[in-house]
Amino acid sequence: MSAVSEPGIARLSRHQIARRAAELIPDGSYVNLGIGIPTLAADVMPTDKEIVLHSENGILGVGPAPAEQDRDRDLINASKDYVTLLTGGAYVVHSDAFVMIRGGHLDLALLGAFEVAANGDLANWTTGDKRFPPGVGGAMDLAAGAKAIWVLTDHVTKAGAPKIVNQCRLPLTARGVVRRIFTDLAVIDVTETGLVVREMVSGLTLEALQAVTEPALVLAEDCRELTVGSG
Amino acid sequence: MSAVSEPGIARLSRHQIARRAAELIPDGSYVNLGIGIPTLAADVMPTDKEIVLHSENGILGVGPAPAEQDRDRDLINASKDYVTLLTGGAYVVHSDAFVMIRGGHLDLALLGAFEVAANGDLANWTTGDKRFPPGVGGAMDLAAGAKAIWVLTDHVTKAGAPKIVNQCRLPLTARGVVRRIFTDLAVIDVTETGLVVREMVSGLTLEALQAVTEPALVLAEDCRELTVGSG
Amino acid sequence: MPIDKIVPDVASAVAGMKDGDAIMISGFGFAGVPNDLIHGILDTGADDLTVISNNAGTGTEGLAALVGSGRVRRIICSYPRSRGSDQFDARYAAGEIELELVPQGTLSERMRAAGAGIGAFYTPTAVGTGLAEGKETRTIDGRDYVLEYPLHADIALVQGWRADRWGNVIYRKAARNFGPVMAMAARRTIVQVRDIAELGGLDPEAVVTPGIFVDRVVAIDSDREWDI
Amino acid sequence: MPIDKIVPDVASAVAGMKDGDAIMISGFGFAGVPNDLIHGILDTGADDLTVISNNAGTGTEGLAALVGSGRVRRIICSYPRSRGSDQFDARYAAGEIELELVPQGTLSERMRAAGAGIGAFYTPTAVGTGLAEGKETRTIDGRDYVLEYPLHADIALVQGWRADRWGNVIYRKAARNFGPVMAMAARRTIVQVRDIAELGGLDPEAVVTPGIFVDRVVAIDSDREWDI
Repeated sequence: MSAVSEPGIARLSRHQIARRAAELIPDGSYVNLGIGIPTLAADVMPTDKEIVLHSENGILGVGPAPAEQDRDRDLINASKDYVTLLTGGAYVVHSDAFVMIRGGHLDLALLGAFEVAANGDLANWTTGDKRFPPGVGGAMDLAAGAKAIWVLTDHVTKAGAPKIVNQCRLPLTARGVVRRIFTDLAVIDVTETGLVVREMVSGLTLEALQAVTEPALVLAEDCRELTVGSG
Repeated sequence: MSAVSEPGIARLSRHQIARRAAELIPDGSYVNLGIGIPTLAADVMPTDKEIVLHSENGILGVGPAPAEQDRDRDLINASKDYVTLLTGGAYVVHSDAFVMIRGGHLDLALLGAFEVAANGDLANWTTGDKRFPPGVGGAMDLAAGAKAIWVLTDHVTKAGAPKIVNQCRLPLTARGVVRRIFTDLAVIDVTETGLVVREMVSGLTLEALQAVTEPALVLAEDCRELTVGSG
Repeated sequence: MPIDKIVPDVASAVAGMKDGDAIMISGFGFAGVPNDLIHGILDTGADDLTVISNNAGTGTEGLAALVGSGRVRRIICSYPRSRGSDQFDARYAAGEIELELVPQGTLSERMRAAGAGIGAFYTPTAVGTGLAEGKETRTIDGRDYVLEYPLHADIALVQGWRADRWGNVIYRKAARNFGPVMAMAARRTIVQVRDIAELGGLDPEAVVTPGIFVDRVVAIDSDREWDI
Repeated sequence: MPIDKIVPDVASAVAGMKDGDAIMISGFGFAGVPNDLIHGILDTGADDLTVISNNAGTGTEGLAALVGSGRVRRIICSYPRSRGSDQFDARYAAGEIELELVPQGTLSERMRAAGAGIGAFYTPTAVGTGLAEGKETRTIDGRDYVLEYPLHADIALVQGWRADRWGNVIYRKAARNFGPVMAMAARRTIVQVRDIAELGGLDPEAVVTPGIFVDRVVAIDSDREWDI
């Protein structure tokens, strides 16, 4: 059992990772939620903010999942989940959804990751396993286009290996784009001088976090406890 | 008095040039009418055909001019004349109006000309007079983009000089694009083997026409009289 | 003669298909897929096809049936593998289908370029990744870009919602997705809609695909849920 | 906090203008010109401006007044000279204003490229003409193209018809023209509309400019016919 799964450490669930990220999205932002943990953020958006969610297939103003009887086969998001449209939302053609992405109109994209490097490189589109067909979807467009990229991911792989690495081994999605990483253990900023830990879960030490993170971590002066619902 | 303005020669008016061209537009075509004589064609479209007129400012399905009391300042064509919208027409953003043009979706553009060369070169955007600011509008896009270009023009300049020339002296709008020329004297096809006269007004000889045309003309085997209202 | 792009049935809509055609197929996941037209293509027996679509089909019908028929030589898409993409996965594993993987925004932008007469364009997407390998790059104002070329097709199969005899089309919700840009890109665009509007029945301010981009329209008045 | 892009008046709408700004101004001829916003710009006293618009103004008000003020250093347009473009003509003749003449379709495509994050594109328009002189050309699939770059702006002034507090905009008839593509291209987009719709009051299928492209909206409820 690795140090970070000891009983005293208040690891976040996938939903809690999504919720913490959602809490930190600036009010009024235009945001895309990628496949994986980010998608979970859609249903836990803070109710005191107005945040406009974008979906690559052509929706601006994505609302929460509908009740089962209200599902509409013409209204799904890019993860192919049933969604709704917020009042004030609009439908656009696919190429215009990517004008928004590529043109730098999205304030933020929350993406999943296989690996994130200390310099902000992101690998999240293929494991390179030749047995399976690769799929890229909108990952490269989002990574290259949004004004800021936040990654939401488990801190380590199922096998316990670090996902925050010195250099990505897997094929890249984009170079140097990640600004912040939300994991089950910490919130880490990617800065020019290195990785800065802004929040850590209760019971965790920097040494324990460093043990499951390849690049050197620096503790922010105002590092606080990572909890959900703390605004 | 030059040979082509003799009393026996049935020269067409500008309206008649426009009307003859309109008569020959294939049924169901998508057509742009440029500034000058082409604009006059809008009000003389054959009623037995359905032809969809395009305007660069963002109208597909331009209708005839409205009565004065029905003028709408939000509904003008690219020549800034008041127009109407046909039933079935649509408004589009400017860049999409040029997707239609540049993407080769227009069957035909009818354009004015300062000069047309034997190889189909077109000069219709500037006289090169440095005293006046040049204006190009959509002329170069239309000339490069429409599937076919027909030129509608007086056969000679006000000074009597040929406008159909061996080589354009004025700055070009596009190279090798003109397919057919409608003038007050003749309808001439631009072919790989040269200019072929398809129609001539009554009273005109090939020799007289040649005298006001720089490149060599060939009479089509089935050359007919150029009249308006002859289908 | 009145312009009338409405054809009576699917067979008329897809008439003229040839072996070797490149076909764009609208849809994203299960939304906006022209399933009736796809089965119409299958019924023509056309072979050696290139399919251009965001996904590669799931379940047993629609795009998955076309891919599973063995008549698709090559597929150009952004995200072939999904829950239920067994038909594609099997053909791919067996080396029976070529895959050109294109980032999703580059996919629709290449379609738009084809429709708009743009010869090529520089995009920041995929710079420095495996999907830009072998492609020309260029630094413009300090940023790196990859050169991408237009994506044309012989035919686009598009699902709309309502259309008129001039071929003006409106869509429904997120089923709009690739339809309008495929309609621009293909040499022949065939649209299936739920019902036909009278000419003038669509708001000229709200037409999404103007008729100039559409060649044939067929109405399919069905609530059938396909296995896709 | 609710998103609210609606500002109370023209002065608030144009607040933040700086000397040297590049300003896109919607309109084609006299349709779709945001005259109130233009006069708002004049009132700020901002100088050394670049104006990007299809035309260069006619009459004595609106764009012509801005050009006539002497505060426009440079204009980028497709068709400056028209009946009544005396203000521009005089400045041009006196060598007091720079003109960059751009083919009309290239003008809006360069705006779209700016809005869409495209680094540059190849267009067939203007090949072999004086307007392509000095520009890079390239032969692609046997056809010649000219390389064109994106056209950005600090501010876009756009005339819409109705908008909501999220900045969703619809337009009226041919007054739509350059508005939507300028809204994409500029760093700050300011829209004047005839009236404000409740959020949800615009059909989500018919929104032409989604709010993401809009920063400020001001309602001008006036039938005034400008001398333009």
